[in-house]
Amino acid sequence: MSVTYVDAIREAQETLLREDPRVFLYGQDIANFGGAFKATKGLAEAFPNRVFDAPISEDAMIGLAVGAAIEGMRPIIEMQFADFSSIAFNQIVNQAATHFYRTGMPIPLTVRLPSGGTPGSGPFHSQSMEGIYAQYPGLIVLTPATVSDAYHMLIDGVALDDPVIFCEHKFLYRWLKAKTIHGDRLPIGQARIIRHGKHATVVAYSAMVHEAVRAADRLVQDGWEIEVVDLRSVKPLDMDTVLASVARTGRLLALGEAFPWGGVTAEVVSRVCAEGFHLLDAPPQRLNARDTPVPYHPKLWAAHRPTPESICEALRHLLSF
Amino acid sequence: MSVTYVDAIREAQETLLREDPRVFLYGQDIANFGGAFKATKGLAEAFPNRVFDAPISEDAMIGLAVGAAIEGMRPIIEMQFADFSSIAFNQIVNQAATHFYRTGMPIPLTVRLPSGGTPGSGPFHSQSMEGIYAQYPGLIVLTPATVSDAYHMLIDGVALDDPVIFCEHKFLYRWLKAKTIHGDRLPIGQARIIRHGKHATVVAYSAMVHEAVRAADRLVQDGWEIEVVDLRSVKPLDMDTVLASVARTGRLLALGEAFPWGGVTAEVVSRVCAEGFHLLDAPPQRLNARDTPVPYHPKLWAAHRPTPESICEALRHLLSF
Amino acid sequence: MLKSRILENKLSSLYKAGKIVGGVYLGRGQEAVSASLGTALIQGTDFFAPLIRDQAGRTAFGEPLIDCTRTYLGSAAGPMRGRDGNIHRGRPEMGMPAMISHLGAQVSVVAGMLFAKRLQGTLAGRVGATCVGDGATSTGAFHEGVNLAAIENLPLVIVVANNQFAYSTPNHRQFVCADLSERAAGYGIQGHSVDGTDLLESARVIRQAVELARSGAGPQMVVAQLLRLSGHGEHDDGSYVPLPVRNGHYGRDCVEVAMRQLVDHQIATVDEILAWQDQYAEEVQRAVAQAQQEPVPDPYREVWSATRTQFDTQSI
Amino acid sequence: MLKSRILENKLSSLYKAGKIVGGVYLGRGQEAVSASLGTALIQGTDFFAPLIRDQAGRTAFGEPLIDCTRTYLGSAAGPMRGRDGNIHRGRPEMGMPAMISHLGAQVSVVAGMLFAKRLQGTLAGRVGATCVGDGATSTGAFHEGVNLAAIENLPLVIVVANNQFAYSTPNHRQFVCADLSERAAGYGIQGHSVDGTDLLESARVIRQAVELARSGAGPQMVVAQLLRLSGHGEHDDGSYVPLPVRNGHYGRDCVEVAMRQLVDHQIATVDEILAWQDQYAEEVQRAVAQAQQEPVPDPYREVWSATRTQFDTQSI
Ligand SMILES: Cc1ncc(C[n+]2csc(CCOP(=O)(O)OP(=O)(O)O)c2C)c(N)n1
Ligand SMILES: Cc1ncc(C[n+]2csc(CCOP(=O)(O)OP(=O)(O)O)c2C)c(N)n1
Ligand SMILES: [Mg+2]
Ligand SMILES: [Mg+2]
Repeated sequence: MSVTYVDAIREAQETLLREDPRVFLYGQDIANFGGAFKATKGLAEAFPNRVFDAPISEDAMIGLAVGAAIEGMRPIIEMQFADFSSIAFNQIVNQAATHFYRTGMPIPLTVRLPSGGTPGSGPFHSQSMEGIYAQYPGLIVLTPATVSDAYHMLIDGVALDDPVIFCEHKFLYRWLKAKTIHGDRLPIGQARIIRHGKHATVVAYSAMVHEAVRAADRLVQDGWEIEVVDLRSVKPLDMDTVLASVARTGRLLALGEAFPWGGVTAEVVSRVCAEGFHLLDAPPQRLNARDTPVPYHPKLWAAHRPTPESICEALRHLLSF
Repeated sequence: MSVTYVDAIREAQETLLREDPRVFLYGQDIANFGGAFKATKGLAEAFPNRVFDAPISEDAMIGLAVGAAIEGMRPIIEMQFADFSSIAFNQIVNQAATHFYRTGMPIPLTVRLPSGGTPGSGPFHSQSMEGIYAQYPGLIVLTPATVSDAYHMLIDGVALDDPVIFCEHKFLYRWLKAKTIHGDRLPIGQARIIRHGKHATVVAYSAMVHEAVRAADRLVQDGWEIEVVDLRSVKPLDMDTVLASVARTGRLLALGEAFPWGGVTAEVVSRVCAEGFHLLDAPPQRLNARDTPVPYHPKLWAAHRPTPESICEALRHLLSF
Repeated sequence: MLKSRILENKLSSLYKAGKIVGGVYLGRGQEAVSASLGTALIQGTDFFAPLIRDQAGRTAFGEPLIDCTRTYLGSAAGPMRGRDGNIHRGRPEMGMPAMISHLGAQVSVVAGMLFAKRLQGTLAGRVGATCVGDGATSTGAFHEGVNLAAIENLPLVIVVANNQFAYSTPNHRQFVCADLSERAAGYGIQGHSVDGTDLLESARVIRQAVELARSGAGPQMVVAQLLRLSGHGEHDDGSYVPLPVRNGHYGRDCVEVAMRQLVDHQIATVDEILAWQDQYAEEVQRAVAQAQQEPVPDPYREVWSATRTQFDTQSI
Repeated sequence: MLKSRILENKLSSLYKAGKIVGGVYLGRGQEAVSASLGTALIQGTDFFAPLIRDQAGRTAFGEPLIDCTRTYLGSAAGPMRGRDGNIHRGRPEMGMPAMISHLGAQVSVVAGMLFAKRLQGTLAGRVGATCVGDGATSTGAFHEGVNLAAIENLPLVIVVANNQFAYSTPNHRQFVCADLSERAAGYGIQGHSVDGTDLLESARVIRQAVELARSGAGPQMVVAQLLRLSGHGEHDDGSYVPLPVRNGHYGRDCVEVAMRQLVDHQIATVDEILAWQDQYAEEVQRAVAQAQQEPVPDPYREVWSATRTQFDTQSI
């Protein structure tokens, strides 16, 4: 028996509904239908009046969640795709994110964003928005890469008093399997060394962790031992773990699937440079998607995002200094 | 006689309306009232049926502009405050920004964003969103810091075939004056050395250019000669000018008024590190606003954004390596 | 509403004297509607999300004067502690959320507060109310919020104060239906229309709407016709309001109308009203004086954190 | 509409055979409404922003079959060149904008196209039309767009295909008015309601709305009642649609109804219809075959730029 990444998300929500009466789910097609990705399958039946189909009103969905959080609830909002959170943008970044600083009352809501590219999904069903939301004060941005993290980080995220942007990767939903969801549990805010090495560090998160590991595996035959750090959360960023790894390897590649301007990789590189410049033996590198919308055709899509090939290439370049 | 920064923006729009029949203006209170900041004063009378009051519908305002651009017009949309563009976010980043890549037809619209903090404006009338928009492929993001740039870059921006996010700083509106709007004209995409120096480079844009110059002036008494680069546009980023400056000084402080996670300063630092690592004699530093909403009270506000004092402090730290 | 008028007159003078932190947006001409709503609500039970012209409603709902003067005068002891300003102030823990500037955004928030109470089994007998202007009805947020409240059949009262202008923009650039209350049918909710310059009528219609919501009849939309009797903010002279409009029926001062109504209906005597006036002026003066003596926020003692959670590893 | 049905049946089989790139969203059951709109519009003059279930409208408006098959089959020669997919395809230079996924967002875009024509002095005699589903009416973008079109008095026809579900979500979780056409009054525009399974009625009502808009009567909202006769997409079996609904009046197949109407009204004979069927099947087959032979996009020759402008200094 194995569980998938999306199973873990479903399980986490089941656990939360069972154990915390403050939790409810609100999102399009999540009740009887169980959600576009089946992440809430069966939950409406198991928990009557706790799981609701939303109208196609992303702005109001988040507004409702903020109001409910003010009154003591812990709403989990499913966006059908991360890309549609652009409609709820104002309520997320201006209403939810500012509330604690302005009033002293935190807003414990969780927005689930099915994120990232899959073949044939195109410009509006593929976006990675973690680097957008992380720019706003007041939000916590989680990006689980493993089945166990998908489970535990959703549970732990909902327990936080602050608004959580939970970026779950659609490509991992069914592709990523594990024996159990109860793998290694780390607190939110701590990164994980997912693969040890000594010649270079790849800092990645979400689906790119797996591409990084693939690339690292390939480079073994050339004698390179690549360390892979899974950030797990992009806000907060666990610089201790990142800097410790760079201290060991002297070389940094920051890897992400989002658009190339700014974002997580820029934040990682510039913090490593500010805080650990002396640790670096080579110019730190970044690898992101290309600076166009995510293309629809699988052939274009595969060349738009980083792949094991392009990661190997970036690492070879990094190792050449 | 002197002209202010906001005069220059008004003049540019007058010139554009006069010289290009494709240009029209659409925005809240911009017709007879002349706009919340008077940036369109008198234009409705001078150009009947070219300047329109919009309903409070930011999403539809940008949708209208996209449609009009498809049919050959060059709309300029005034957001009353940059912060309200969060309502138009979807139309900007998903409709306007993706159109050229998707269809091959560019969308020459300009969104004017009155940006940045002023005392007493608070969390929702003070934001600097350039680092948000620059993350999206397909947008050009301009951040003029001088009266003459406010004029020429608006003219040149409207001439571009692509969607332009024009971030004009509200603090500069009336505070910044010049003898003429016809100062030094540089093409869009080129940064400007605004002050020469040899010990460190401050890369800044918009209002922070002036704070950087103030800080640099103060450090003269300690014998430090600080170079200040005005990026002028944050997307594209003129890395040639930035790298040439860092090559001369060996030290980099990236300075911005936006929130500290990601954004322009992270992009600048990480590109300098990737492309000019060997030029750096010290860890590159960043200075941004604090990671909270922009506070309302002037005393808090002044401590939230970088000031000449905090810039001097960051520079002294940079120079201490 | 009288207290609020006196308070706002004071704020206006303080603004002109340069004593206010930030802008001043007044509710002059809208007091009858706002106070009617505040009065119909029960503090401690109901929710009230005021907008920028709801000083009268806030006071009637029970907000202490000192919350107001502290915010305007920059005291660190105010409900927003200098972090957010004046008309944004709120006390969400007391059923009065703190608005954000983005118009229309509070509708769904109040809906969510009511939704929570339903889930908690304590909705019965409770209502939530929010005010918006004519301009705010053009926002997508307003539409989504009202429609969602209708779907969830929540006891939400939406009061639209149609003061005929949104900043400088007249109604005909904001909507083209005859009366905004016609929108109600499209949401499947009840609509009400009222002359917002008439206190007794406003009080009657708004109370009726609140009680309908309270009794389970679902969302109610009340559209009040009136005129803003000052500029958009105190920085604005409102000279774009055409003279015929200013001199028209809705240009009459609802406070004066109300005073006359009170006397005519023998609800109060002229002497009583004059006594109130003195008493309120005194109260306002005290609240101003107190706030002015209090310390302003101190950036060195400010806790610069936007989240309650603090992470070990956090450097931002 | 017949051609579109045959085409979509083919797309469905190709999907099941794994030959399609991306998802397949069909207009089965909505052809009468969509084709009525496409037929009432004049290509080259009018604007048409189709939505995901408008294959029939596209074909009627004049979109060549090959544009469709190229997109679905991943040919690099399609209008979107592999950059965007299937139902998003458009030819903005020919008056047919390319939709984004975000529902409701096209309403204001078509309004803007018409607004441009007014500024250019060439609006007379022109209309713009767009389709949305029942679900899309809950979006803020829909509200803002319709209201803006009303304020600007633009010749915009909004066709709401109320197929009773948005994906799996039934009408009662989307709105609670009796009929969405009641929204029209709130925008100050004309509303029309029609049985969308009845071709002749749909054609009449939609043509009337289009001609009203064309003659200067301002925006028109047509609400058509019907039922989606397939799943939301071909990956979905639509089993959440209750049997009584499926077997109810709107569950009847508008294509069959239309065929009968054509014969009954002696507009066409059965033999003619059969001949059309053969001819269309042949055309579809040819368009599929051609697209299948064409090269797919080549990432090495792709121009990876999201802006037309190229800057010297640009490294992103
Ligand atoms: C979404 C949004 N856009 C623009 C503004 C700027 N703004 C503040 S008040 C105002 C006018 C509001 O008009 P109305 O809703 O009629 O309320 P009134 O001021 O007349 O009471 C505008 C445009 C805003 N606050 N929110
Ligand atoms: C703003 C937004 N939210 C969510 C979605 C995801 N989505 C795609 S189609 C759909 C259902 C649309 O329903 P309706 O408007 O009734 O059209 P129908 O599919 O029934 O023709 C949803 C929720 C979207 N495209 N846009
Ligand atoms: Mg108003
Ligand atoms: Mg539908």
